[in-house]
Amino acid sequence: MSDTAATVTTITAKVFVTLKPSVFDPQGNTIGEALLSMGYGAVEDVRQGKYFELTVRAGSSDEARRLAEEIADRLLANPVIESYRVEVASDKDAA
Amino acid sequence: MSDTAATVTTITAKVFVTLKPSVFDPQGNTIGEALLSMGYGAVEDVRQGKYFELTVRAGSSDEARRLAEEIADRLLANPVIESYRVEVASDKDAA
Amino acid sequence: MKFAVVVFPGSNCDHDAYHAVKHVLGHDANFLWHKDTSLKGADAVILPGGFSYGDYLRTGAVARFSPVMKAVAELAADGGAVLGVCNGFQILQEAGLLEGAMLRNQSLKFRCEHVRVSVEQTDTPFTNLCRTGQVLKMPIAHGEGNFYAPPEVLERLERNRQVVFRYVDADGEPRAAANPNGSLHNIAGICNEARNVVALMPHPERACESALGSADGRLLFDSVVAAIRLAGRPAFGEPSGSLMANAGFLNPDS
Amino acid sequence: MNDTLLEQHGLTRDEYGRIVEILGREPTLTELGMFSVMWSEHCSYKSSRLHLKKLPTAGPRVLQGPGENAGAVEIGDGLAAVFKIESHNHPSFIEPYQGAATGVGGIIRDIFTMGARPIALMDSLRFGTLGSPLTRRIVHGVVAGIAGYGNSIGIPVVGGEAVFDACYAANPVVNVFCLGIARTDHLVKGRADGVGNPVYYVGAKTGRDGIHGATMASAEFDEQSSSKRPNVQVGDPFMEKLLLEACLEVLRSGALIGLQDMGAAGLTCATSEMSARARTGMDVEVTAVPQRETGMTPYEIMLSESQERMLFVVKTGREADVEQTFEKWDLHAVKIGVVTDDGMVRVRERGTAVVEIPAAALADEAPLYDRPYRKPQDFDAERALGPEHLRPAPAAPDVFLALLASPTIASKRWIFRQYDHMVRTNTLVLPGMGTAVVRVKGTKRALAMSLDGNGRYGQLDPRRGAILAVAEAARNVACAGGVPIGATNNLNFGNPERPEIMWQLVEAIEGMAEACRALDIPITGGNVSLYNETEGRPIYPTPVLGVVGLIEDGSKVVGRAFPEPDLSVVLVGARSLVAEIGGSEYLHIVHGQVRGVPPAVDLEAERALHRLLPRAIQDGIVRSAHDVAEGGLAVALAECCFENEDIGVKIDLGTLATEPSPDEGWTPMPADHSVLFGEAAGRVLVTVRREDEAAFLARAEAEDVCVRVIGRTGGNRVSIDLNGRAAIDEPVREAETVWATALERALASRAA
Ligand SMILES: Nc1ncnc2c1ncn2[C@@H]1O[C@H](COP(=O)(O)OP(=O)(O)O)[C@@H](O)[C@H]1O
Ligand SMILES: [Mg+2]
Repeated sequence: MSDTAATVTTITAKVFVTLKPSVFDPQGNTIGEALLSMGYGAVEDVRQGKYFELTVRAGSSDEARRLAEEIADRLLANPVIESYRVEVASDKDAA
Repeated sequence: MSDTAATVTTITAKVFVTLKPSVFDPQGNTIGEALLSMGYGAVEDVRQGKYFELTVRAGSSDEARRLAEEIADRLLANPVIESYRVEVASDKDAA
Repeated sequence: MKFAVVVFPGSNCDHDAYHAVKHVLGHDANFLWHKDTSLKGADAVILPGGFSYGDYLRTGAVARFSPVMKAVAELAADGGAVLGVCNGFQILQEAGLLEGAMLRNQSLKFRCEHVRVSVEQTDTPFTNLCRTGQVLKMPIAHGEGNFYAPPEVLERLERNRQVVFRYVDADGEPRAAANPNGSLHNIAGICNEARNVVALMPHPERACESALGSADGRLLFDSVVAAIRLAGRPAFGEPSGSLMANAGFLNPDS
Repeated sequence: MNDTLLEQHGLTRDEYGRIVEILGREPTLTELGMFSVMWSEHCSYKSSRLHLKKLPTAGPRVLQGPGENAGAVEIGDGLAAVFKIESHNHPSFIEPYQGAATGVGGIIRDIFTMGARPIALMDSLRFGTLGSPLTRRIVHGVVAGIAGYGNSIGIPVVGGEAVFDACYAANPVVNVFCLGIARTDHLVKGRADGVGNPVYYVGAKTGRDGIHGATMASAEFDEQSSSKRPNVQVGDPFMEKLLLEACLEVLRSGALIGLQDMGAAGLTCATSEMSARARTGMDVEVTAVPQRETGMTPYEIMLSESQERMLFVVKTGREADVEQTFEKWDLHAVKIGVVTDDGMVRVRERGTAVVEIPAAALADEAPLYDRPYRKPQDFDAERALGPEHLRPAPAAPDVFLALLASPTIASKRWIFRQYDHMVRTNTLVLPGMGTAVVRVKGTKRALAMSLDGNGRYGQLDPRRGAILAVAEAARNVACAGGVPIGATNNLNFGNPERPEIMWQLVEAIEGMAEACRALDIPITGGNVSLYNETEGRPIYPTPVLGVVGLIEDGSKVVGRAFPEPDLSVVLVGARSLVAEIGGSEYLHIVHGQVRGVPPAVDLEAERALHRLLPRAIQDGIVRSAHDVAEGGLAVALAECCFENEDIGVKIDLGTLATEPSPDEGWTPMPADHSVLFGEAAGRVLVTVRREDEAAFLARAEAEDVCVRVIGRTGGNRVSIDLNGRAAIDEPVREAETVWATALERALASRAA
């Protein structure tokens, strides 16, 4: 794909933000306890995170991924306590 | 796999809860506006949801999925405004 | 006349509701622990504000599974008077006793301040002493009070006259500027179809003494007392007895 | 023991030598860690302790002075007000939301461990200027964090202050005050009394979070600070709410001997302090401590600062009751040890002792430093104010509006409306309406409380800055009708190892002591936060005073807003109309200067004011009262017009014979500016009905307080005449809009 001819499409990037494993997750913990008292003894652990769907205009899924990663880094995740992961459907799927 | 011989393993089920498309998402909207003012014009839309990782004991990934779906349905999502999706690694991956 | 105030883990307006009905208005009042399975003879039940289970998942999401909610649902089905305030509203929605759901405030910020609401319906046990259109001053204190219901539900709520309170401005008009959280149709409170379950985001229990800035909230409690006296309705559920037996751990004034 | 290891633990060679001497042997790594946190500045006050002794701490009402988790003052009806202030400055810079939130959690625990029901919070905040995106992010995060924790647990934030100045850009100040009510016969102490009694742990499980938080708060920030980030903890207000209710219930049962929270220095601090206070010892099994993570070492468990945990001692035989009460609140209290008689903190790992340290060595025998202090040579020259520092000043009306728009002066509604300030239905004076007042249910009484401090004054004269902080907080309390009965303080300073910072600290403590003694206000506790500096740039010396006042009749409180038209406006406490401008917001905003001498305080006159005001208010003669502070007389008058029915005011200050300002002997700008915007201390704007005017003036004369009737309320303009012409004449609405929206506008950030 050449620069000038890049077809710009709309791509969905998914960003998952979770507390770093070393950080205590009171929310997940409380949900876990609630599940226990509701009889779901099979649930050993619950962690709660955030999930974002970004609809971006980009020339390729790689570009979309780079953009989403930058945004996650700058705005969506708090690097002090959280980490993030970005998922973008591959170019084929996106088309 | 017979009932008696079922090997119980620990499986991670991921639950994504998102606001239904028809419901206005104030958080996503605010993030979208912030991104615009930060110069990310390529972002057309942002939706914010929740993400849960459930660590469950189950005999199969199907069982884990059923459990996670039940929990999502009863507790993690509010059907008036939210929908959910469950992802479980297939048995092979889980083993 | 006997009020019951349900205490969920994380409730924090339980003492305020108790103080208002018992010490300010002089009625009988008891706490119910969320693990109680009966209402112990209460005529009216208040689900108070606060952060049940920290509101960590969703406001009211976990509390609705508390054992006491079965008894509350039975009272509601039986036509008994149930009032939800703030978190209590959210719990009633989660429990399916009221419709709609609460989104985050449009500002994404918690808001605490006095607001005005108009009384839209007076044929509920909690508003029968009000005039239609009467404007009440009461405080709000919530981060998720942005009432939402799908269009068809909203339309039905309006058609059935189930919108009981609306945020209004000084002129009594439900204008956008008077809406503190983005609620559809400026909705501040609703009732169920049978009209005996009423809930609102503002805190009437914080508005029962003029020293606190408003006494308008008394009308809601006076109304339910009048309604129950008028109906001559016997206490619901079990006969009264040692009501504090299980709730005695709560020392309301400490 | 190598130097790197000592350095990592913030211990000097000398300190290490003392540890070896105390133990009679080399410490184990766990022991070294325990000494390091307990001997940190944050826990041991090793730089300030010598000087803190100068503070007056006794008084007829004082039930508990410094040394316990919080101070306690008797308020009648068999009740005590229990209060304290705490800082979370360093964590709030690193992670604003969680740093501030966990600060709220910590101070609330300090109050309920005393057996008191917490009923009010206040916050004193200092940030950089709002032009910086980083600062805006910190402001958003800190305020949301305080709201998130306080709202959830259901304790109202009834007041506070917020100041914006560049010196706080990399070192914000986040001080949180909490007040609770206890029955005097139910006050509990953090003591491990009764040899053989079981020691329990309850609350959140212990994780690896926050290890060495206390040490972090005892060091300057530098480029490596981000590597300290894993120390950040996430608050769990829901857990704390359960702990609060369960602990108060257990306390009422009488089964409890002593209770302490595990905050800074965690289990190490709780075990050693509780033992040291009771002159007992403690033997704990570290593997019995509930753990969140696997494979934790005794070192990690003893040093963890995981939030929302409590340690307590139970009467032998009452274990089952106590366990049951906690179970009801879904909390699992576990026995982890026993009180012993040998004065040792002994930590075992599966029965084998891995730590044996005398409790007193950890809790009381930290090295005490008489750090050198010195007034910087060029101090006076750097602060001198002369005509060359002034710009041509705009006209008074423009200055007036500029001051109202200054974030430090502007309405703080954006902040306090994020806080639930009404929960518990005790708040008689809401934020923005005057000095915070909460009633004491079950009695006629109420408590007024105020947090005050002005770092700029401290920077110009640390001693006077502290005196002014005491005077202002006490004056605010008096303005609501309260008689000051006790105070707590938070000393926020830079690195005490620098003699000029140490000098500031010593001056401030001595000034605070002088003012508290003169005003008869005992200090019942406080907190010292040092090392508030980044790359050699310290914050201004910022002592924050929290004064609590007793109001006999809570139905007779007054606020600051003019309640109705046609009242007489009386300026109380002003000797002269020409006011000092040193250190004023005016100089800063208009002339860009932090210079001059801060206003002088006449403590005698101040005391007279405290006699006059509460009585006149309680007798119903005074209709409103408001302290004249930042922005001076003009701003104070305007503030009285706001937040109500927009009742205006018409003031005539008469004709000035140019009296020189007492401090400077030199008035460097148009005299009307110093009259309108100078910040002379000890002044209060009071309104009285026409018919009460004579009575009020007579009372003032009897108390030897200067008074001057300067105008009347009414109309819809803020109108101030001076020398026969209108110096300021603005519609209330317009002035109020500027003032009410300034903070929000400044915060409306591009990057949310
Ligand atoms: N950080 C804050 N938190 C809560 N309330 C605040 C805060 N900052 C200011 N306020 C409230 O805003 C009002 C005005 O503050 P300020 O101008 O400092 O008042 P004062 O004249 O009492 O010194 C007061 O009621 C105060 O309690
Ligand atoms: Mg102030």
